[in-house]
Amino acid sequence: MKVKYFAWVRERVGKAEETIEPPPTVRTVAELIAWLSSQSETYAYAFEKPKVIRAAIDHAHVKSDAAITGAREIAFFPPMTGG
Amino acid sequence: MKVKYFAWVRERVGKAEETIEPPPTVRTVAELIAWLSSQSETYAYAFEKPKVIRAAIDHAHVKSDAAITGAREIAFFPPMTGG
Amino acid sequence: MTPPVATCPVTVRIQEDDFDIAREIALLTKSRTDIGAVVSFSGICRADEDSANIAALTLEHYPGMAEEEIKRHVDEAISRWPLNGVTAIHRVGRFMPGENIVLVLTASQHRQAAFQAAEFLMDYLKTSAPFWKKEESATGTGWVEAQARDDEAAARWTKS
Amino acid sequence: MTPPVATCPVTVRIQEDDFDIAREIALLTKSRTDIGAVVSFSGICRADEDSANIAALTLEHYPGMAEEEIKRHVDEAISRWPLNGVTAIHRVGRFMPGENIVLVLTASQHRQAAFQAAEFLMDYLKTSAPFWKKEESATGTGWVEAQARDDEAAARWTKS
Repeated sequence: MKVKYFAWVRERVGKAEETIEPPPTVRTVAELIAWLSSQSETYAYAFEKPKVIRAAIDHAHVKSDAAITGAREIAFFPPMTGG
Repeated sequence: MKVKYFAWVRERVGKAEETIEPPPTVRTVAELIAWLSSQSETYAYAFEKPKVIRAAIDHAHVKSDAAITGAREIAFFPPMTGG
Repeated sequence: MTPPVATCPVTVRIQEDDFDIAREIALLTKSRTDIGAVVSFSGICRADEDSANIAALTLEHYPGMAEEEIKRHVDEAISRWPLNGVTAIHRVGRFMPGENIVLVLTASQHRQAAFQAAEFLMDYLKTSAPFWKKEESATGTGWVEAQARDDEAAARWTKS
Repeated sequence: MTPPVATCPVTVRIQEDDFDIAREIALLTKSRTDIGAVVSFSGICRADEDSANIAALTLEHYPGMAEEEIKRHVDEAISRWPLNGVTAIHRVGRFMPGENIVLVLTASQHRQAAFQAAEFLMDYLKTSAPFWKKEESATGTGWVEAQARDDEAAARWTKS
């Protein structure tokens, strides 16, 4: 699945998007954040405060317990500050 | 004192303004309306529903019990419908 | 330390000519960098006022008092909200459906103040500023009656 | 007799270029006589965001999702209020103090619907549309933090 990062999450991860293949035991957004954080110090730093991170699946806001099954695109970003 | 009329009050009175000299017993806006109404059928018709009529003394909205003493200009008009 | 007092230029005009919203906003905001929000309200002559088919609308006002009454409410708005500029323009004369009638502009650092002040001013323009509308329709000509809902809208700003 | 369904054209754009409020209002209202009220909100880059002295602001967005998220809230606004037109334009890129950032226009028969829909849309643009601001100031560069007051403003529209 494709993962996108925005704002300071993007800066901390060091890239705007990538394609990942998490193991099938990773079923929710929270589990995906935990799995990414276990992969390297870079991800651990980007996701060090998981409660602050917002997520969207296929362009719709989701909560951290949302299932990632079938997602084409998952995005991680800080709270929005537009307008 | 100068009296001004607006909207349908003006149309009913048949003039936009005039100078009147009510007797000294006429002390309030309500008394002025009653006195004018006693002067002719034209005024009686214009003020037939005194509760609907709004008044201003020297450009400030007033209630019907407001004193008219010292007023330079008194205006009568229906409820406002601008904006 | 007390914050610096923001300058709040006020423009109140009653005129027959149309207004230019872009020009009025530019006058309010140009060479300023303390304004974060500008709300504009434009009131337009509608064809279907209360289901009657309006051919034209004539607006009469009380010269002198109209300007003073609007300015009083602008001052009240400035005392209630941190505003950086207010413009209120009310046209008088005869209007066809689609024509502009009234413009209120409010500028502030933050959007809530700008929105609330604009609503407050419009509610008072409707119920307290000495203007009267006369409608011309297929069924004749008549003065527009004041709406209870406008009095209710104005009443919600009364301090208890 | 059911009232005729008002057409409500919707424009949602994300762009680097500035917008022209007068042009956008004209597009929304031209050759229509059923609109009585147009509210516009423009959000402008301020120099004094939270007391730091802003030299410039960079706005980043999530292409695709940003448009969809705004459209979802416009649809929600249309379902809540009798609107005759909505325009929402959000700029992205780098802005200097005084420059326009966002425009929301709402048109309706009556002013309350136009005011409320514009406030609703701005509250959701602030808290829900995927845009992020980065500030450049004398003390450095940093991402703007979300404001609790914006979440509270958006929460008041939640149906209970």
